Amino acid sequence: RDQVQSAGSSTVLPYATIVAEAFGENFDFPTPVVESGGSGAGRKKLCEGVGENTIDIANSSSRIKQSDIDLCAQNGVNEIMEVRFGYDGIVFASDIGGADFAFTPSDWYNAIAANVVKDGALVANTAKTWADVNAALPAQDILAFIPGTKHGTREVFDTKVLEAGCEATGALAKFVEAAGGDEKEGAKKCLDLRTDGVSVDIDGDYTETLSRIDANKNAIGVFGLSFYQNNTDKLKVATMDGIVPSTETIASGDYPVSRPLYFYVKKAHIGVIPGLKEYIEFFVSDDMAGPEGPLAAYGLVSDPELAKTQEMVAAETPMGPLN
Amino acid sequence: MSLGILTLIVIALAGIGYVIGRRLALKKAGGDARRLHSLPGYYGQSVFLFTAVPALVVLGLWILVQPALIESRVSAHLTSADIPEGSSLSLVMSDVRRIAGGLDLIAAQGALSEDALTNMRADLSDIRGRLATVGVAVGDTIRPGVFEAAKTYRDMTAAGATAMSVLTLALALAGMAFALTRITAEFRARNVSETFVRWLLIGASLVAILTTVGIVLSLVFETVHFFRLYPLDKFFFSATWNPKFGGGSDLGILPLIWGTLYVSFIALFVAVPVGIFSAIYLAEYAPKKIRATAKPMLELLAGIPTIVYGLFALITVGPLLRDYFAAPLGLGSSSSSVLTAGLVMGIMLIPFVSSLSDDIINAVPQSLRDGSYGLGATQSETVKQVILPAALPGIVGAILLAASRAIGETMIVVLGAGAAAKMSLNPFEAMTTVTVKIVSQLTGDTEFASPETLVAFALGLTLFVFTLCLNVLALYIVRKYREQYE
Amino acid sequence: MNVMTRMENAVQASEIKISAKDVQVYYGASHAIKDVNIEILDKTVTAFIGPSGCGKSTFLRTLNRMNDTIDICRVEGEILLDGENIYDRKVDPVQLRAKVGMVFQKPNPFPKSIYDNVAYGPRIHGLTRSKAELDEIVESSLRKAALWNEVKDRIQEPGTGLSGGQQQRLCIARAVATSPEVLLMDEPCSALDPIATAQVEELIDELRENFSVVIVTHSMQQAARVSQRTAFFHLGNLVEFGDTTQIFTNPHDPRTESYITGRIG
Amino acid sequence: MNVMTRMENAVQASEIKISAKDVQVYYGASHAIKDVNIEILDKTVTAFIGPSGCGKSTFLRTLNRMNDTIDICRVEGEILLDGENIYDRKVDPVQLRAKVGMVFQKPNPFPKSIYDNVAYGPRIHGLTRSKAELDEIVESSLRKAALWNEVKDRIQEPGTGLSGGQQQRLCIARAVATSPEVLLMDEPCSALDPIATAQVEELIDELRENFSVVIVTHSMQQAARVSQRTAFFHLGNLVEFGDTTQIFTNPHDPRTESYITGRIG
Amino acid sequence: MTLEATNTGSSLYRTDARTKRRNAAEKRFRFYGMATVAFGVLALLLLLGSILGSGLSAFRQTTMDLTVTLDEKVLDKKGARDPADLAKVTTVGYAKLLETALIQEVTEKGLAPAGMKPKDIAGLISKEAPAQLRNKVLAHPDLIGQTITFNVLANGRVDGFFKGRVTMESAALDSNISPEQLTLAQAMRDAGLMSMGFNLGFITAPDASELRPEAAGLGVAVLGSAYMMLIVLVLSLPIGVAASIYLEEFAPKNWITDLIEVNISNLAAVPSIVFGILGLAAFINFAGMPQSSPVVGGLVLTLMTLPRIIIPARAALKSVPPSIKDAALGVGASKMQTVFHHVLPLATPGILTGAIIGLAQALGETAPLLLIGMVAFVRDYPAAPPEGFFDPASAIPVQIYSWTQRADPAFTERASGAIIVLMIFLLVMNSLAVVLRRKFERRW
Ligand SMILES: Nc1ncnc2c1ncn2[C@@H]1O[C@H](COP(=O)(O)OP(=O)(O)OP(=O)(O)O)[C@@H](O)[C@H]1O
Ligand SMILES: Nc1ncnc2c1ncn2[C@@H]1O[C@H](COP(=O)(O)OP(=O)(O)OP(=O)(O)O)[C@@H](O)[C@H]1O
Ligand SMILES: [Mg+2]
Ligand SMILES: [Mg+2]
Repeated sequence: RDQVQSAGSSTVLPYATIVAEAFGENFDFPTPVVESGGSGAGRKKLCEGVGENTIDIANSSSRIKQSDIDLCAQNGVNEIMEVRFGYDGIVFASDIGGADFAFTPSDWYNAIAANVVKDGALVANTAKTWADVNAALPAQDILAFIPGTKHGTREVFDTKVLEAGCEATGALAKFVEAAGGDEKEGAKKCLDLRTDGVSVDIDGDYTETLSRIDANKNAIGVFGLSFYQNNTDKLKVATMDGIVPSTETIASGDYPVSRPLYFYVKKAHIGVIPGLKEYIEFFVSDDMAGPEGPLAAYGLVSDPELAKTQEMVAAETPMGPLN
Repeated sequence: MSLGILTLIVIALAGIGYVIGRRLALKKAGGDARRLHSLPGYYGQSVFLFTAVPALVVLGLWILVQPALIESRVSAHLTSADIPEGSSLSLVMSDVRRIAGGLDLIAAQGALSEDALTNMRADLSDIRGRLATVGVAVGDTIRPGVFEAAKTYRDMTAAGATAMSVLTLALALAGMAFALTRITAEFRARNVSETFVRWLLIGASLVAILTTVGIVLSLVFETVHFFRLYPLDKFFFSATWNPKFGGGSDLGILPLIWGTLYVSFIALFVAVPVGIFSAIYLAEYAPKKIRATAKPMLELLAGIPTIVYGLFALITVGPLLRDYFAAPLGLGSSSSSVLTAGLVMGIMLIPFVSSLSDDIINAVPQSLRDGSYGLGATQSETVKQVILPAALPGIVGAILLAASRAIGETMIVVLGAGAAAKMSLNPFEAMTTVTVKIVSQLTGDTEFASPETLVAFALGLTLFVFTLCLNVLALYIVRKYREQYE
Repeated sequence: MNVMTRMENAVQASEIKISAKDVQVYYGASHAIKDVNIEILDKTVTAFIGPSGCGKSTFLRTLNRMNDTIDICRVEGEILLDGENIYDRKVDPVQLRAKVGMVFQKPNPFPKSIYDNVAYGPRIHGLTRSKAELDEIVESSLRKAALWNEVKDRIQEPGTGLSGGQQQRLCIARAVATSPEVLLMDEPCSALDPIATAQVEELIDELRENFSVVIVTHSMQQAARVSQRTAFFHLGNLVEFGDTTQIFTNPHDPRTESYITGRIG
Repeated sequence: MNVMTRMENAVQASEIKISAKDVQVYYGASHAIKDVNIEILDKTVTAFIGPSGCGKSTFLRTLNRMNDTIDICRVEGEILLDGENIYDRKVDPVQLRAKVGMVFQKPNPFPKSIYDNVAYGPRIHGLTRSKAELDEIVESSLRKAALWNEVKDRIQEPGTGLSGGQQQRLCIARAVATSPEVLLMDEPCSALDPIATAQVEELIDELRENFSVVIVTHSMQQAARVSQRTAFFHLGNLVEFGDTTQIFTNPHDPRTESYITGRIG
Repeated sequence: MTLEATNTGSSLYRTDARTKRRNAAEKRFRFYGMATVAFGVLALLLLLGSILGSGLSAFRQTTMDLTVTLDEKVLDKKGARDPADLAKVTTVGYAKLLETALIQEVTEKGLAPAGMKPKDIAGLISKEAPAQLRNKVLAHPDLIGQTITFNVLANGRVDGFFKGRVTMESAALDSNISPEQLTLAQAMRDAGLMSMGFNLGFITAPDASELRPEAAGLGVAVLGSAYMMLIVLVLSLPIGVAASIYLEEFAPKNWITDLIEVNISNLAAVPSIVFGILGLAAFINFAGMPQSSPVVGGLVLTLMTLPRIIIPARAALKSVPPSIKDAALGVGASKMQTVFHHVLPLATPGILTGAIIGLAQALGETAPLLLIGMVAFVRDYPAAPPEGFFDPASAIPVQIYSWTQRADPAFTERASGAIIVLMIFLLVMNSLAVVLRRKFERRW
């Protein structure tokens, strides 16, 4: 095998392909092969063992899990490098012809959570329109297309929006109280959503969400920042806590809903698979992942600590145990 | 000698055997083929088979057995010191194999002579770097014991390969000689080669069995793993399907099975009547030209990528059903619904029913039609009462195939029916199917070893057993119904 | 046998049931029936004789438009049934075939039970009002075709499991069950033993009381026994047509004579 | 006709070709052939007669194991061909059928050209070395079956487009082309006109010179004309078996007598 | 019962009430048939229409002619034309050359609207263009120092503008393109600098990343699909037919064959992704075949297609009348000969139909490929077979799948275009089978 092979997250896929393409053009190595198939599957493949017919890099939109590391160790993959190359912003957007929205996590929680606090007590959620949730919002039927539970994006949505909203509306306190003080149990309750069709899980990708918004003009969808940036003529983005999402506001941490993107490299393959080292160095180089690079142009929020990452890649430092 | 070349030589030998066998048979019969038991070609075939088959079978077996044999010999060379902490013999053996392979490559590239390789020592030279230059990855630094084992491994493999070549060729020649001596005018060459073909046919049928075994094996381990993490009864009997990213999910299969059945039912409800009527029209009524164009056209429906159907469901059919049926009837306001997916899937399945049934109907003997027309039956009466019953087994097969396809479809369901797992009778509600969930759970971003991912395997296995039961039932019904027609 | 006397009466009493005018039949390019003019009388048995391949079956099939089912077959000329051209656009072949029934040369039972084979016609024509009536028709038809005794215990078994001769009789029973006005029988007794043949001939004679029967046969004896009029075909031509007695005793055409005396084939 | 004299010679000169011992045939539960013992001589024509449905075809099919193809059919007893039990495990039914050819009751030409229909047997048995030889076999077989003149111009057209009688002769030609040692013919002349029948009978007579022929027929005359030995079946039993002259002139069994005089069917 | 004709004397020209009813039923029946066929064909036309409507434009592409000076100072500082040195200049360097060339040309001709930023002008060029130029220069180092006219791709959104996908209004909202840029593009087109032509690259070029939809092509996918279909065809048709012959004609009818029969029907109902799981486990992990390779894809699709071929093939074999088998057996053909000489040819139409449908499904399948690594971004063409079977490749349905997921709307058009290519692929595959089928079709 003479080309680098990577697999994993479909969120990372576009970035990885941009890098792979540029790498293939400018280096004497063949263009790396980038598979999609999900972060979980990618990490599983990475951990299947060392050797030609296993992949070199796993792209991941969430951090590797202990179970993956265990599997790796079991199969003789002892040293993995963890490379965080940027952040993915998550935005809320609706049809371009529709009303403007300015959300807070509490609005979302009150709109789609199964149980909300009303007059100091937990009641089943019956809000019909956004105006029912927050009088400042338009009186438009609630219909939200949120990522399916297998999406990395959903994790971010859960923690950064729902849990935040849960806490802010005081529901969390009530749940913990009801669970007899068990924080964890209470937090879990925050994630119970209405099942009457106001929030629809999308198992596919953002194009599907976009098509669904096309078919349901009054819906709000959850998108990646890069996707939104490519479709600003069709989508109208909503603010969160009053902040308009952009690479700048996310990099600065003002816009709350974002997540880091990673890739994991099998160290045993460095120096063996031709071009592997060069590829990962190229990936995190300022030319690529820097704020002026093509990845940022496409919508990647570049990592403020990119220099550190570059150093780490150059030194081939394997990752330590998960904390 | 490489495997490919060896195989080619054996086949070439067999080809020569064919020619000689044919000639010999004719000679034995004094040049008169009529005095032979079988056609001359069959004598050639018998020689061909005796030359090729035993040799290739032994070759195959050798390839399977040799590594195991050599490994057990080589692993005897390894001491416990060669196996690092936390590792295992099998891991070290895979290193051994990889190093041996790398040494082969180095030798093949001519970078080092055989002697140099034999004298190479793990503690003296940078073997890992050397191997890396030929593209062989070795996880760790190489211990001397392991390296020595690799060298032994390499020697034994080479010796084995030579022995294998010799044996295979010898067998081929012996087989040819044996087959040639057997040739007499009375030799039942046709029976020999037909028996062989029969075994080939049996072999082909076994592929299906092997596939099943493979599927079950590849699902069962992870399924067991899943049930260690998630209670069995909740999986089978819970009516909630609500996976969560961080764990604590409800993974009840019932709503998925329900969705599968519901969507498939609607799809068949569309495809079966449309398909059968189309088949009847094409086979019985349509002018030749129309049939010649319409049939392949309908078959194109089966070839349109399902994503096109999915988008058609999502963008056109879904909103249409919502705005003109569901909303006015007060049955919901979801643009994705079971009905949408079912309808669109039904369209995709039309050719499964229509084309296959058309062929079967066409194969019903004309004399039966004549018999019916002669009694003053109209064409439709003939079709309904004579032709369809006669063609029934084939049509049922076509419908089963369509049903199978409906159960296995993903894209149309995802886009048309949505992803909500629900148990409801309302066809205007979004639902989802087992297959969709297998795909989505398997390809998501959650960790692989979590129940949320592993549930895909359990779903796959359950669906497998479920459809198996349905098929047994179908076979039973068809048998019972068919008896009166044979 | 009182064939001769019966015949005389019959021919005189009958009206023209079917008349064919200048009929030509082609299979693709080959001309199978040439210029046939014939009149088939009501309440009469007409026999078609002629060497194998001369076009008897072909012509028989034109009489109830069964040749419509053969793609390459083309018919020209006029065939009038009760004065109406059956090849007219307005004519519904289905109605025609209900009137003009047919027994084919090769027995072709449906892959259904014996009962359903016979009940098929009455059912589609709605000839019965109750199951009992249908049972009755089935039984009487099978009796007429001399099959009842052999199959009465296996009436629900498939018709395809019968012997060759039994299948042939089943097809006769099936055709009789719908009581057609004209019955076309293509060698109905070819697979039958003498006794069964006699019974079928009796049936034909019985049918003649009310209907018209056309029978193709290779047996001169049979033709002489059952028919009142005989047509002799040769190489697609209708060579001679007339009263059976005349044909067999005093043929006008030398070819007819050669054939019935066994000289041309 | 010099049938009588020929017959005498024949019967004396012949050896036993096939002998059946205690043969029983069942279709599922129904017992179609009961306790049949019969010896078929070489270079002899044996006729099977009997009312329709009595089991003639069934028994005929046991002689070359064609009943193997009917799932529900089961045979008991022994049938020896040249002293070897054809139901023995070691016997290859294919080889058997090459020796014991068959013409079926219902003509069943392959949906192929007339030429290919006839050439099929010689081809699979490798009977010819060249195309010319094959052409010759095809032609002579078709001539023997009295079909050559009718089809020589359309030899490449499908056999299924022939008339009923032509198909029957085609099947005879097909069976003859492989020169079997025993030829089983199930009503080979049922669809033939007298002349064609005579030609086929001539063929049978010719075949008898070297081979053994078994013929099922409903025509007593034909049985008397062509066969030297006759077997009479009734309801699955072999009622009587003997020299044709004896059976027709002096039957031992009352049932035989009734049948040949036309009283039972 | 007397032999009373029920309808004696009625005229043939006048249909009686019952016949009228039956004829009405007949007409209705026939109408249902026609209606259903029409329904199917209409649905097909509708789908095809929508595919063609949105995909045909993928076969045309906007390009522009640039007069570029290949400055030696930029491209080969040492002037030695040493390939290693030349290769050091990355696409960034070439991009600058192209941008300068465009800006110069546009300002010279006065096409640019006043106040337009150079960066925006440069934005009209595709990001693929520098790579094209670099490849050309590396292949012909002697060009360095010359001024050449180079035909480069225009940016996807400019292309979209000429295809009607992007409008001035949408551009006003679009963060990736501005109305001024479109005005400039229009001006360039009017001046003959930009033109639209047949897009050969769409069929031959490899996939491209999200940033350059205009350069994305199907080359690798077409090769991958062709390789896989070759494997599927060569394996599944013979094995499938052989298995159905055995089961239908030879197998003893007992519980084992029942088991096999049920098992095959059941395999047809196994979702295709499960075959992917099997392929991953059996071919990649167990047998050690390479990831993302057509050979694994082909094998997986073969296993998936087999039951879909066997089921119709068995039905077709079953429908051959027994009298024909009898005839062959009667002249002394062996069972094997009977099957291969008579039964199989007569069953061929049905078998081919099964194959047509089975292969069509295999050709359009994505899910199992997901697990064996063929749903991937692959830019290098696989080698010629047989080695090529083991090289990474993509497949047409995979390409469609991944293009429909991409953010840039230009990929939607590409996806539809790819569907057209897939359908053409299918048509080519089918037409042979359809012709064969018609040849073998006959009634008896
Ligand atoms: N396939 C079958 N399944 C069941 N029963 C059968 C089958 N074939 C024949 N029979 C029965 O076996 C008996 C003998 O049939 P067979 O065909 O041998 O009669 P046959 O003497 O040839 O009559 P024919 O002169 O009418 O051809 C008949 O009662 C028939 O119904
Ligand atoms: N379907 C057909 N296609 C082509 N030619 C045909 C077809 N049917 C019959 N023929 C030819 O037409 C001529 C007349 O055939 P027809 O069946 O009418 O003969 P027939 O008089 O019934 O003979 P038989 O007594 O043998 O049944 C024959 O030469 C025959 O080969
Ligand atoms: Mg005829
Ligand atoms: Mg019989």
